[in-house]
Amino acid sequence: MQRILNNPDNIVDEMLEGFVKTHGDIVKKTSHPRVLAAVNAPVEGKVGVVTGGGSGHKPAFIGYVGKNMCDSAAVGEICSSPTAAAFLDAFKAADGGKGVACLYGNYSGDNMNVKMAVKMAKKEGLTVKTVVANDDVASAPKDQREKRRGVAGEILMWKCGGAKASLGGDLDEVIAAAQKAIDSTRSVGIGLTPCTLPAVGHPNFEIKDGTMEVGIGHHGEPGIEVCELETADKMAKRMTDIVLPDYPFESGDEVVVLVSGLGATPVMELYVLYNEIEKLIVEKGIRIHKAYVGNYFTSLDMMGATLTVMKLDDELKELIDLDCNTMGLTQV
Amino acid sequence: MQRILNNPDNIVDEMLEGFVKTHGDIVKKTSHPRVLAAVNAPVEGKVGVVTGGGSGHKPAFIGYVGKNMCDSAAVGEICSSPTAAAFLDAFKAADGGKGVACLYGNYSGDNMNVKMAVKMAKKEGLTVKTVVANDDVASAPKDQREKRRGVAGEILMWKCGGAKASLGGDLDEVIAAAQKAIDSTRSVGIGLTPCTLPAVGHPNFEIKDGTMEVGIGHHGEPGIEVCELETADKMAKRMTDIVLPDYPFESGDEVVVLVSGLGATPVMELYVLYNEIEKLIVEKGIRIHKAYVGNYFTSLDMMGATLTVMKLDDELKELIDLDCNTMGLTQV
Amino acid sequence: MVVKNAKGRPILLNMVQAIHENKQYLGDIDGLIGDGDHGMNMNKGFVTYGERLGEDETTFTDGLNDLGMVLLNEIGGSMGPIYGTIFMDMADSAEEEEDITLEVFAKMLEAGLEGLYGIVDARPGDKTLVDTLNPCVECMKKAAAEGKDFAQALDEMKDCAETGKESTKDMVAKYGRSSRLGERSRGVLDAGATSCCIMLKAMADGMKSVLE
Amino acid sequence: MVVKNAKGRPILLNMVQAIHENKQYLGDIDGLIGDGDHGMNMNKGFVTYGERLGEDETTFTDGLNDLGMVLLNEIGGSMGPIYGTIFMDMADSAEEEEDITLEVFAKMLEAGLEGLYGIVDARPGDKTLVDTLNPCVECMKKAAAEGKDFAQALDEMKDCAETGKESTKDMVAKYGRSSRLGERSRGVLDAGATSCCIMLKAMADGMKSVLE
Ligand SMILES: Nc1ncnc2c1ncn2[C@@H]1O[C@H](COP(=O)(O)OP(=O)(O)O)[C@@H](O)[C@H]1O
Ligand SMILES: Nc1ncnc2c1ncn2[C@@H]1O[C@H](COP(=O)(O)OP(=O)(O)O)[C@@H](O)[C@H]1O
Ligand SMILES: [Mg+2]
Ligand SMILES: [Mg+2]
Ligand SMILES: [Mg+2]
Ligand SMILES: [Mg+2]
Repeated sequence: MQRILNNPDNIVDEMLEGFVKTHGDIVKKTSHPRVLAAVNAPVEGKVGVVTGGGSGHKPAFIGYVGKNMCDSAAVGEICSSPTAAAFLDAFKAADGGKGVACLYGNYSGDNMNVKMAVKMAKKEGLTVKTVVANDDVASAPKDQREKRRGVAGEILMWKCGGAKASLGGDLDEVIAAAQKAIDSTRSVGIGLTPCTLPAVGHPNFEIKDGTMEVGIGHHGEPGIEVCELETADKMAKRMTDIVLPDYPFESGDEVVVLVSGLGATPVMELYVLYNEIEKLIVEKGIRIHKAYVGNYFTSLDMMGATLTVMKLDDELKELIDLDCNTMGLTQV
Repeated sequence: MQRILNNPDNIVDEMLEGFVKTHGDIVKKTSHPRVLAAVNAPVEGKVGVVTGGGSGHKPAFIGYVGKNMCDSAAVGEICSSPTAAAFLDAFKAADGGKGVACLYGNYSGDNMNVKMAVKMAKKEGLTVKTVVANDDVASAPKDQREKRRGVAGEILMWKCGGAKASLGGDLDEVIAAAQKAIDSTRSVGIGLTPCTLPAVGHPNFEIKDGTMEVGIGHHGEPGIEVCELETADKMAKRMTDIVLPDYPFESGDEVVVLVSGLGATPVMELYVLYNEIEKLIVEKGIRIHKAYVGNYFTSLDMMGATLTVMKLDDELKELIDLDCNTMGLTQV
Repeated sequence: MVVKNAKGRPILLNMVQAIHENKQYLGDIDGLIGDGDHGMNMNKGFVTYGERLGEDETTFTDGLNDLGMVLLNEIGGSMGPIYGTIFMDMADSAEEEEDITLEVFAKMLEAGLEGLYGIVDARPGDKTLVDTLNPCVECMKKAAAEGKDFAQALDEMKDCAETGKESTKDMVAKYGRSSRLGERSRGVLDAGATSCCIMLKAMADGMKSVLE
Repeated sequence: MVVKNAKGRPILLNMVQAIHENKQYLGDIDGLIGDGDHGMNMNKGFVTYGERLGEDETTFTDGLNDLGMVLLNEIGGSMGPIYGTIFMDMADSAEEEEDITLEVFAKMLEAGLEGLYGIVDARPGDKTLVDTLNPCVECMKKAAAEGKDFAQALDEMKDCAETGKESTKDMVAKYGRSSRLGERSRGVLDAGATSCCIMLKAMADGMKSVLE
């Protein structure tokens, strides 16, 4: 395992140290060692926007804390949910007196910990409402959407929820905007290589050379199909064929497209992939309002990419277009 | 080779297509298929800032074209210099009537092509002056600095040269600022895995598991030492021990630190590494004015990282702090 | 026969030690159809609790509560809330008791399972730790109803835990990471069921050592 | 004996074909101590020129000039300026000539080498294409001075190219990518010296085929 580490057990804490040292203009530590907050958090009179999740997905999750996105984030071990206590403290760090919107991904650990934290917050008189991202089409059939995982679509949920809060939305409006954002969003991932947890030292699943895992999850959850490695144009076709019909996205729609690398795929190749995806989407009469291409939501050293498409209406468009300043996404 | 590609021979052109589709708000195509320019280039009355180099180093080089950095960039094949014709057209695309500063890295191909382009430009009445980055300490002894390669320090050179031009500097001032920037900058890289050129299909050099190559170049040029893979703290020590004494950087100095991944190393680990580097630098009484940590200058799918340190004076500090908006670096 | 609630220390320490000794084993099992971190997760929580306890005495219920708090507040993941809830709800249901009788203990276990059911959807047969815990609860309730000898009941619980754990081998995972493997998850033990078995057996042995 | 400048087409085509056929081989050689792209780089330039030429006739000097322009304007890297300069300076020095005599050809080669020296610091012994080109220049200058038979001189040039190329095997690279390997670069051929040898031999054979 050719990795840059000290004791793998300390990687999250050390990463957080380095992160805060680097981005002291955007984030700050809080009293909880596993909670970071935006430098200006909490903002009096603003709904607090909170997220959180396991580590190893940089920029997610702390990389989306900052101006006009999240006010704080709870940080878990690698690929493991933050504690309920961390979520609770993240709520407190974001609370500006107007309630807190906790926008997170659909994983059983996160669900349990957030639920417990929300209960504890309630006892302390703090109102927290939640939106659970479930944009990963491949993780369950459409009639079981509540089982689907949250993946890179979460970024668009944070963008919209965070923008809504910054524009003065109340808690219900922020929750509604974030919910609409994720409901209008679909994703799929293709894995080309497995990832290796630093503390484990070897991949805990296999993707054979010359094959690819369609529908892979962000922790290496198996996909819906293992097939021969394809060229970028065919991969693009396969991804759009899974994502577009599911919502569905149709001619005349206006969308945001997000192509994220899974960590180790050269960014150059993400542009090659996006070039193909764009053709297929435009061919269908769908207008791409904005595209994000880069390492926005990764899985340690996995190779591969995810495609996320979000349908816009006037409200979502305004929210997407608002400027923001975070480690993972800076928009001017 | 688990990569996202169509015909590897077309990867550069397809990447450029995807790049322009994604970043149409920042860059535009030009009449030369291998030259991209900032959307507003050329800016009348401003010195044009140009760079260029081989592909495979995303965000470098086109990722640093945009507001307050470069006005245009010439794009080469993977790990291969752009043509003289491309450099010439990049000069023209950036020329706002005040001359052009071509800021590039010290590789023999680039040197030859830039020299030829400058000659051709002169024939056409266009004044081009150059600064050649040579920040890679490991690539030659200090008394042969002219032989050293340019690596991630180029980003700081573009940042300073670009800012100087935007602030109204004339050609000589822009050249002087860029030259001062790179003269005040030192870098070193450590490679943990080799990279694979898409058209070749397998790595063309080897880094054995459990070892690391200290001083590796951005194309896999051999370093100064192959040693056992170390923990992050020891790697940080090794890197600072190479970089700091070379300038030298000393107690009381104020610096910018840039830690870049080589492509496939999880960004999380770059923060772990920076956390260690920061300690060692601060311990020496050196003040870190600003840190950049991320994939700023990569080598395809290589694992590893580079450390770059730049000493600041008042002028460089002002230039570093100026806002900018490019794919690779957005500063508000 | 009873376990004096005051004599919690050897029981808790036995649990900590058992998990610690099986860190690698639990990781390996989780590695087969999960992500390989179960041993690490469990060990971190239990060992942290053990260090916190230090040389102090603790009641059995306070110990379970503190262990649960550590898991819940410092481990996170799924194990934090799952084992955290089990231990804290076990403690809750008996914190007033001076003597832990077989009847009290059966109620504690039942409370732990009820608490678990409150936060997970998994039920017996879904290849989770429920398949270890549930038969133990049933067995202890029955033993209590029959007025069995406490020591003998604890031995029976150990057998139930073992059988429960082994039963997961032939199941298909419905929850957690391995559930996505579907049929491919059959044929190996469930990691959580295994850690639950180890933990319950250590608890039983610890209790037996202080039975009076 | 002369080569009619007008009869450039078969010479250029022979060069294109030789490089094309050796694409893989040149890549493999470059792979040993370079980055493995030399075959690809050269092939791309030569084949592009070949396609541009299509069914057209060309003079030898125009052909060299056009090939040089393609390399310079469309290949980039180091090979663009290096071979581009060689071919364009060769063409420059003889573009007025109707007949390419041995003397003219010797001057052309010399002009190519001079041009190369203007842009690279490498000299004989540095393990680059200079080690192929330089002995060929010397050999042709001598042959011209001695008034040798053109065909025989071309055969001697082919031998010189081969010997020159082979001589790089035992050298340590001083320029280009492989130079960083120091002593480790000894023992294998230089890629540029090899492509230069292949190209010069193909040029000689092409010229021999139209000697009149
Ligand atoms: N949603 C769930 N419901 C019930 N049990 C679960 C659930 N998720 C995980 N488990 C249990 O947890 C075990 C895995 O624990 P662990 O490896 O520590 O967590 P993770 O799956 O997050 O890596 C599984 O073997 C299973 O027994
Ligand atoms: N600076 C230089 N001076 C002279 N010859 C050079 C120089 N750089 C490269 N070469 C020649 O070019 C050959 C390599 O060409 P090629 O592989 O196409 O380019 P690159 O080294 O950029 O990958 C070397 O074998 C050498 O003969
Ligand atoms: Mg896990
Ligand atoms: Mg090359
Ligand atoms: Mg696990
Ligand atoms: Mg080469």
